[in-house]
Amino acid sequence: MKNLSSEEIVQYFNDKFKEKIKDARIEKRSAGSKKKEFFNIWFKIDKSIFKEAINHLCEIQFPHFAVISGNDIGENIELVYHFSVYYGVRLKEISINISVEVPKSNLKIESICDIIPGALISEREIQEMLGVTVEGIPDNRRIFLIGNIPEGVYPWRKDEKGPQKLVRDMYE
Amino acid sequence: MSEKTTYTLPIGPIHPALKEPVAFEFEIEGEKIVGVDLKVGHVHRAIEWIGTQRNPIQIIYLAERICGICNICHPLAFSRAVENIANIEVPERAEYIRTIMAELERIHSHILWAGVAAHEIGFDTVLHLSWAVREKVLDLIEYLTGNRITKAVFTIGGVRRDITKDQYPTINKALNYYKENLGVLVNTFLDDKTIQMRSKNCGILTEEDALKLCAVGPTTRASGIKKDVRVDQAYCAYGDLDIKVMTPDIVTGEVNGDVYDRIVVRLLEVEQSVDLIEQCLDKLPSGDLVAEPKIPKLLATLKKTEGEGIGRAEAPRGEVIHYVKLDGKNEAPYTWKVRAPTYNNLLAWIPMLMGEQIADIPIVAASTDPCMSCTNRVTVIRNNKKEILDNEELHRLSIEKTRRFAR
Amino acid sequence: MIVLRLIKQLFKNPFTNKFPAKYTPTSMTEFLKDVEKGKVKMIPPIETPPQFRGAVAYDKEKCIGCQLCMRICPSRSIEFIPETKKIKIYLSRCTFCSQCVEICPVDALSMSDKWLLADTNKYSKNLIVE
Amino acid sequence: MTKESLKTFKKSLWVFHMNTGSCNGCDIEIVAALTPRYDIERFGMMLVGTPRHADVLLVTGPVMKNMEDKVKRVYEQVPDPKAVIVVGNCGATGGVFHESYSVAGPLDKIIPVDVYVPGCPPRPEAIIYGVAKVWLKLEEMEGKK
Repeated sequence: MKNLSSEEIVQYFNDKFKEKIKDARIEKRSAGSKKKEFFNIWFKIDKSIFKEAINHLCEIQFPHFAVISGNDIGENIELVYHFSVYYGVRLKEISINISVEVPKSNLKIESICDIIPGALISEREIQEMLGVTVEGIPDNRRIFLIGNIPEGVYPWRKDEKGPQKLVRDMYE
Repeated sequence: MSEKTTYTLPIGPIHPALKEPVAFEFEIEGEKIVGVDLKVGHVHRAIEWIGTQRNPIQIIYLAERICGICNICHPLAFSRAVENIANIEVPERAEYIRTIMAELERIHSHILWAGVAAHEIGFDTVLHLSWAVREKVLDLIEYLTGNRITKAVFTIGGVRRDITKDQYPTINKALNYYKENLGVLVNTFLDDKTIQMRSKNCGILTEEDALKLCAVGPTTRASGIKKDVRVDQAYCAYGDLDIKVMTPDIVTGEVNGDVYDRIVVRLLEVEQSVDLIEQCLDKLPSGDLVAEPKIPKLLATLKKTEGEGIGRAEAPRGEVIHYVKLDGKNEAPYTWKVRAPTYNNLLAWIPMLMGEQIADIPIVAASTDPCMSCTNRVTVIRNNKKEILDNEELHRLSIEKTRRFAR
Repeated sequence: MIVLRLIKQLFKNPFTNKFPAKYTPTSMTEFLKDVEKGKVKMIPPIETPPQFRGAVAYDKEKCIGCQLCMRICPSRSIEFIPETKKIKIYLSRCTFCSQCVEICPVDALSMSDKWLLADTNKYSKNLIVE
Repeated sequence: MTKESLKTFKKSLWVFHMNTGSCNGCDIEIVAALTPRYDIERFGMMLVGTPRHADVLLVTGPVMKNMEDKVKRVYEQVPDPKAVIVVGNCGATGGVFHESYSVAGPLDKIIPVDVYVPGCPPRPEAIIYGVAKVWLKLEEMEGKK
């Protein structure tokens, strides 16, 4: 497959998933004195097509997976998967951020470790930081918080499960 | 010896770096490693959570203290994320100064690493040699920024300190020093028989594994994957500069993905950094330093801004990515997520360490530059009796192996 | 090759900066007392460059009590005293970023080049600027 | 032996460095103090690999909750007479990490501390100066004996 431009990538996803892509936005920025440009693409997708979308992304090029970030937005938790494609070509890299919302009543998301094994640590992290259950994760132990904070407290949450009560005032 | 028994060997957990302190648990068969497990998080400092309690200017200094060694890249990535959200145009001069600072840091970090790596194989002479060479760049950093380690020169929308014409002689002197003295270091590392014996064909990471496990930085470049944010994306002044991805085949003509290749990549990058700084100094445009010099006004603007953005930068150890979400109501960001390079390189350790000997653990673990060696305490369980092997012992084993080769 | 380097080394000044004394003093207590009295001289540390970020210096007269510095201090090292409308800076909390110096509208704060601050009490007089 | 030299702390100071969660800034400055430019080893000081060999415990970083018991254990393992130095402000007071949920507190709430070296990170010579202050304390203890 030839190198796609950022509009073509958005088109490529829209063609395949149609209205399941809730929102797609291209962010164009430039830097330096020659004002060379770079692009970030932000997708908001429906949970039902999540795994398929990742597979679809792999068809463009095997992406570099960066990390998963999570937002607690009231009723739902939003997970943002950060990828980049076309690395290695001078100034052609495109960052792709795919966000998917998971309702707090059913906090489950599929694992992508079978496609991208490097996502394991990040998936373990969202499990303990947000309390999201990742289905099919090869290793579901906690990772960063062992011994530091008790189970059932999720530091990235904004609700009553947040870590606020664990804070000690150091300056008395 | 027909029946093979494996033993478990935990290493760690006191690992000083970032939030990635790590404990290994090895399964060993004699001297050979047949299983690796990782435990991280002993020194989780909750930096991301603290960040959501403070305003963006305060976070810059918090981001600086994510890692004491890569303390340019984290504030840089964070400010880029915020600038992307709030549509702040950074002045050209500030972009160039940012680039110079980032490259100075790369020089100091890679030379630091070279010393640590030499120490891990028991070659302490080279540790002292390389750290002596490193002092020059620290002096330069102190001269330009006022601090030896934490530079504190970044702010949202620009930089806080200028590089003036009368500072050029000092900078040029330091750069010339590196042009003259790096040769000694490079020769020591690339031609020395002992280092070659210890590092060639050791800790191999194949191209496929590097791709699948999403390794970053010199670790992945040594395996032949051309991934370098400075080349891929036009951030700071890198879009204007003459730069290429450093892979080990430039020197050796082949890519093995072993420890030796990682050494080659790092040394090449130091040379490249000196060159990049000179290019920047030549082209340094005139203009402002900050987009919005009044901090209270900047904070007020950011308070009203809503949106999410990412900022990326190439740290000495690999790609740094920060995700920030501002909600338009509070001064503090709604979410802040930091991805440091070692985070992605953790999993790459497993294929690297498989099949190696115990004595190779320090150098293989150090070869990804996890900010410090994580081999503080080792327990060997032999025949149900616990023998404690400490850092020294492991270090001694490593030195003995070097001596065996040297003979 | 190596012999040549060795001979060169003989005539070079050593790279080490011998702070605070060349050899271990017979008694450190005596040595530091003598230094205070001015009997012996400490070998000075490596010089700090101009614009070095040392301990914060505070000009109480100029301060107008606007509390801007408190707002951007990343480590809450600045305390406001409501009675006098002045501030108090704890150096043992400071991160030496000099952000407060930059934001101060009346230049009441500045960075000194004092940095040998080791002390036995973290809230001793030397470590509080007011 | 003269009476004068009896007052001196008779051993070379051996130091055990422990990191309880610092950002590495202080740690590299401690290593820098050992390397040629500052060369603290000319005073006979060296970093040792186990607390049982050490006279001085050097701690960097705020104390994380799951490092709390480890610090206590290491402190107990250091033989008397001993001294503790905190390098960097985050170990002394929490510094920039002061409102973190996983920090157990400043070090002096957990074990007794003798010398604070403020700085973020301090220059290597400030660390050497801090060690000199510890020397005073050890000499004082020796003198009382």
